[in-house]
Amino acid sequence: MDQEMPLKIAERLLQSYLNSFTYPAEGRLDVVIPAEKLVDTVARLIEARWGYLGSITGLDIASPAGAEDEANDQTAGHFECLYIFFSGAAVLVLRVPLAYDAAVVPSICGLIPAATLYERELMEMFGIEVEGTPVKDRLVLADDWPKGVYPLRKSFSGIADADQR
Amino acid sequence: MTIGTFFGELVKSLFKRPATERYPYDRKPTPERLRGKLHYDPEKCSGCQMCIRDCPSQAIELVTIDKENKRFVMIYHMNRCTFCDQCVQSCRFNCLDLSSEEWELASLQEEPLTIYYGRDEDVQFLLENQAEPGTEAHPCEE
Amino acid sequence: MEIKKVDEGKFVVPIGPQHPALKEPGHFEFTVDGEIVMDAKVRLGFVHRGIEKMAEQRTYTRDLYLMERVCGICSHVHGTAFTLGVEKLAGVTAPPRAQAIRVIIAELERIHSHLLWLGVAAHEGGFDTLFMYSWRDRETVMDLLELLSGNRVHYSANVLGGVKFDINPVQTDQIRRGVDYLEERTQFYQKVVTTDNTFLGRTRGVGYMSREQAELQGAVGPTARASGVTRDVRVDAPYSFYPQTPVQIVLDDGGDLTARFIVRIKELFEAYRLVRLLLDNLPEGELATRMPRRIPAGEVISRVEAPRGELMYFIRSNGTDMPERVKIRTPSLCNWGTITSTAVGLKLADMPMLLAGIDPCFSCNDRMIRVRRAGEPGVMTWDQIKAGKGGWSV
Amino acid sequence: MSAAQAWLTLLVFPGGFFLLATGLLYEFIDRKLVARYQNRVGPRWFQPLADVVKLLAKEEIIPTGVEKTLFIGLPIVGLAGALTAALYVPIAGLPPAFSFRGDLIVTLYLLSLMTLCLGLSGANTVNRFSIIGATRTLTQLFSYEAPFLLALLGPALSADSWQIGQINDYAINNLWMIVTQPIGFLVALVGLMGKLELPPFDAPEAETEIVSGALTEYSGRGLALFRLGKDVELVIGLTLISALYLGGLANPLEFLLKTLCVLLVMAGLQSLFARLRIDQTVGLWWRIGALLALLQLLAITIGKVLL
Repeated sequence: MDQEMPLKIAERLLQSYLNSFTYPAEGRLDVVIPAEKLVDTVARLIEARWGYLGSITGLDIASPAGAEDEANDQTAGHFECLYIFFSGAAVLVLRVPLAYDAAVVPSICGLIPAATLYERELMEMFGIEVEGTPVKDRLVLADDWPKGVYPLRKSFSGIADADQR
Repeated sequence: MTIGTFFGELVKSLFKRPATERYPYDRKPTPERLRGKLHYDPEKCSGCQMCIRDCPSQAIELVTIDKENKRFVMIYHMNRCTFCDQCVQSCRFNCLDLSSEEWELASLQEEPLTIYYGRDEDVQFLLENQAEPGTEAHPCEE
Repeated sequence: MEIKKVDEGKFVVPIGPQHPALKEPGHFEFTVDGEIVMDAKVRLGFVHRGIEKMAEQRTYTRDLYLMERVCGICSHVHGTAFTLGVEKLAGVTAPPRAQAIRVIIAELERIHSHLLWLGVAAHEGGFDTLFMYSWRDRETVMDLLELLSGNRVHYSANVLGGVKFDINPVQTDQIRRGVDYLEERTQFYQKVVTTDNTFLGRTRGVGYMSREQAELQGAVGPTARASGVTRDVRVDAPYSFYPQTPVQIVLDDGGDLTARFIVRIKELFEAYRLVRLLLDNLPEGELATRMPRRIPAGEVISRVEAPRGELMYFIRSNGTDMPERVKIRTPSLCNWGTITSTAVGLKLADMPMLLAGIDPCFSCNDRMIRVRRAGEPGVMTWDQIKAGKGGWSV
Repeated sequence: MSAAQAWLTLLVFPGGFFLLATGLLYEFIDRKLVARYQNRVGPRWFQPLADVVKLLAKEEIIPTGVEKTLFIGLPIVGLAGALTAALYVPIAGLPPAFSFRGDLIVTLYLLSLMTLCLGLSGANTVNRFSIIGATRTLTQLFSYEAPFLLALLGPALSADSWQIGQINDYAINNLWMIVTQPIGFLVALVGLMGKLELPPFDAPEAETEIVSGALTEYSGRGLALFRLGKDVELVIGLTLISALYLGGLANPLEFLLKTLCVLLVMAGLQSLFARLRIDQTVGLWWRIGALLALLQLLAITIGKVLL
């Protein structure tokens, strides 16, 4: 029931080296972190026994039409990996923005073994490379699904993409 | 710690009528709210197309023959319908209704599953127009 | 499936995708030494339907029915999770009567799901009599749901902003009677699963998972609660009408299959209590409020407690009438990991029951892609399927 | 016995057709009873026959990697064994067609032949479900066989004969042996269930684990023959138990009544329990079944010495 306490604790835990905290909704804390700090951050949460991993999901935030310039600002199209943690009613989201051409995140399976299914899904559906994840086999897509076609990307328009390659 | 907890039940069942419904031989009465076949009342329809927009399975089409005189024909593809009741909810003029009586709708052919609702002359008009090739392609044929 | 060669003295027993133990397709490979399982592998995706991608191309109203079809057993919770999320994004709250009806349907669905599970789990253990009886009694709750909604499986009780139907006094009486009968039956089943020696012989100590393991594996729902993990969204983060009708969490420390049976059966009693309580205290009022078609941009995480555990929806809206991204995290996904870790060392005969123990729902898990090539119809014809062009190549 | 009479015995009564028909009838009764115990409707009377006819009409697929002769031959041998056993038991309450000293032992071996064939046919294929099923079938064979044999020895000892006909006569003229040797009856009944792989002893063909056990690769004719063999075994087993323990079989009516009573109890036992794991089955038989049967034998011997 108490949502504020866990979030305050989380904020204190991560405050020492992160600073972009936002509270987008009641009982929810969003933190933007760079990919290289991910493992460290998750390790801190685990150490403090803060909640459990709810889900890992990808987002393909396509750049708005017309804003195709490769400026490195918020409008450029990019991926975001969301690491969603729950502790009671409190929700903590670690947002890892990734550029299209450097879509690599480190695996957190070493800390949370259950993350493997999400990471495999991330690799299959978004083509985000998860470094160091123990199993890289197909999880949900068909065995004859072409390589290099990632259905949940916004640029995905059909399997015809693969045939042309 | 017991063995054979079910003993009493088993003996009872031996003298009880089986719970199985003998379906084609006797039919249980259907509840009032059962969602069966969709019915359409052309008299009330304003042609707003809200039901078409909200239908999750694209099971209904509305052909406007004459908007001024409110002449519409609804083509109902029963084989696609999921009986979710959304069209009935979306309709502000209460011209749609899911029947609780007609629910044995299975068919081996596709034709009986496409139903034309509307005034007789409008349906006639539409069907005659459709008979000409190329007017409307059947969605399941290329 | 091609038959894999027996290599290095390993004997691999494939279970699935088509196997009598599985009511839905999934593939497991158990490496056995005699009857003892040495290793377990899982492969999913056989019923992946691409719902997440499809959702991005439909309006919110149409998505609601798509989400209900993620799972055939717990269709209502999927609808509820999605509806609650979208309502939160739009800043709309459904009227209290609608919320209460949602919870009633959700609890009836839990009853239906748990009874179904009881039957399936008994069948996996070769106890067909229990299977037949529990499914016979499950008809009662199916009939109640049909009475309320008009459908036996996909009740589609929700609309965005409320519910579709009301509960009148006649139906209230019928529900009460049905619940009374079920409670009496459930007491009998509780006796069977806790005292029958042949049945306990198959469940006690099987698939033991300690509290630490359950937490580490991220187990949710009854699977976690059977290991003593206090994790129930209805309690932790009450939604809909649960704040007004607090749920008592059901816990067991056993950690084995017996505990999973006990937890689910006790949850049935809790569900009966809740249904009665809600019927007594049904608030008066409207059934639905108006909902905008365009949902303001934003993100929401919506969590509900499905019969199998915590269900999470992540919805991102971009201000149009279609969502930008919908992520569905089903409870089965969280519980998969527990199978591969607890299977090792058990007997092959325990595998079906162990699988059933987490109440897996494959179609919940697998949500596949339907692919269209530009200019081709999205509907497959029979000839195409017969020609082996089904699925992704169309 | 003339040649015509011998043919009649083998092909019509009690050998061939009669036994097959009774077997199918008893299978139906068994299924119907289990269904009624489970509060279901159950099949209609011709369902087992329809199943067999359908299976006979289907193509028999011989999988790669099997010894063909064995694959085709084993169902025939199994069924033949079961049918032959019928010649030594008082089927339909009539005296056995053939009889000699020690035919009880021969009958028991003929009945085991069927299980052996089942196990071999499973081991013959490369299918891993079959192989596991075969292992389990044979494991189960070794566990129930000894107690079952011991349980049937009790009446034989009491009657001072190894001839089924004579034991039957003894049973008719004396107190029912279910009263004097209740443990033996129970062990024999449960032993028969183990032999027929009925629940809860159906681990060898547990469908939720190993599909159909040893018979997974069988289809068409072979499967039909195995099923018929089991039906025949069911009838013979019921006859044996009724003759030995339920006061003998003097006429057809008695046969019908007594076997059906045993079947009623057996169907009840089938629906009462969850399936035992194979290790539990073995443990049950050797730790409890065999011990009880031995105690029974000991009691009979002591009783005989004292009286």
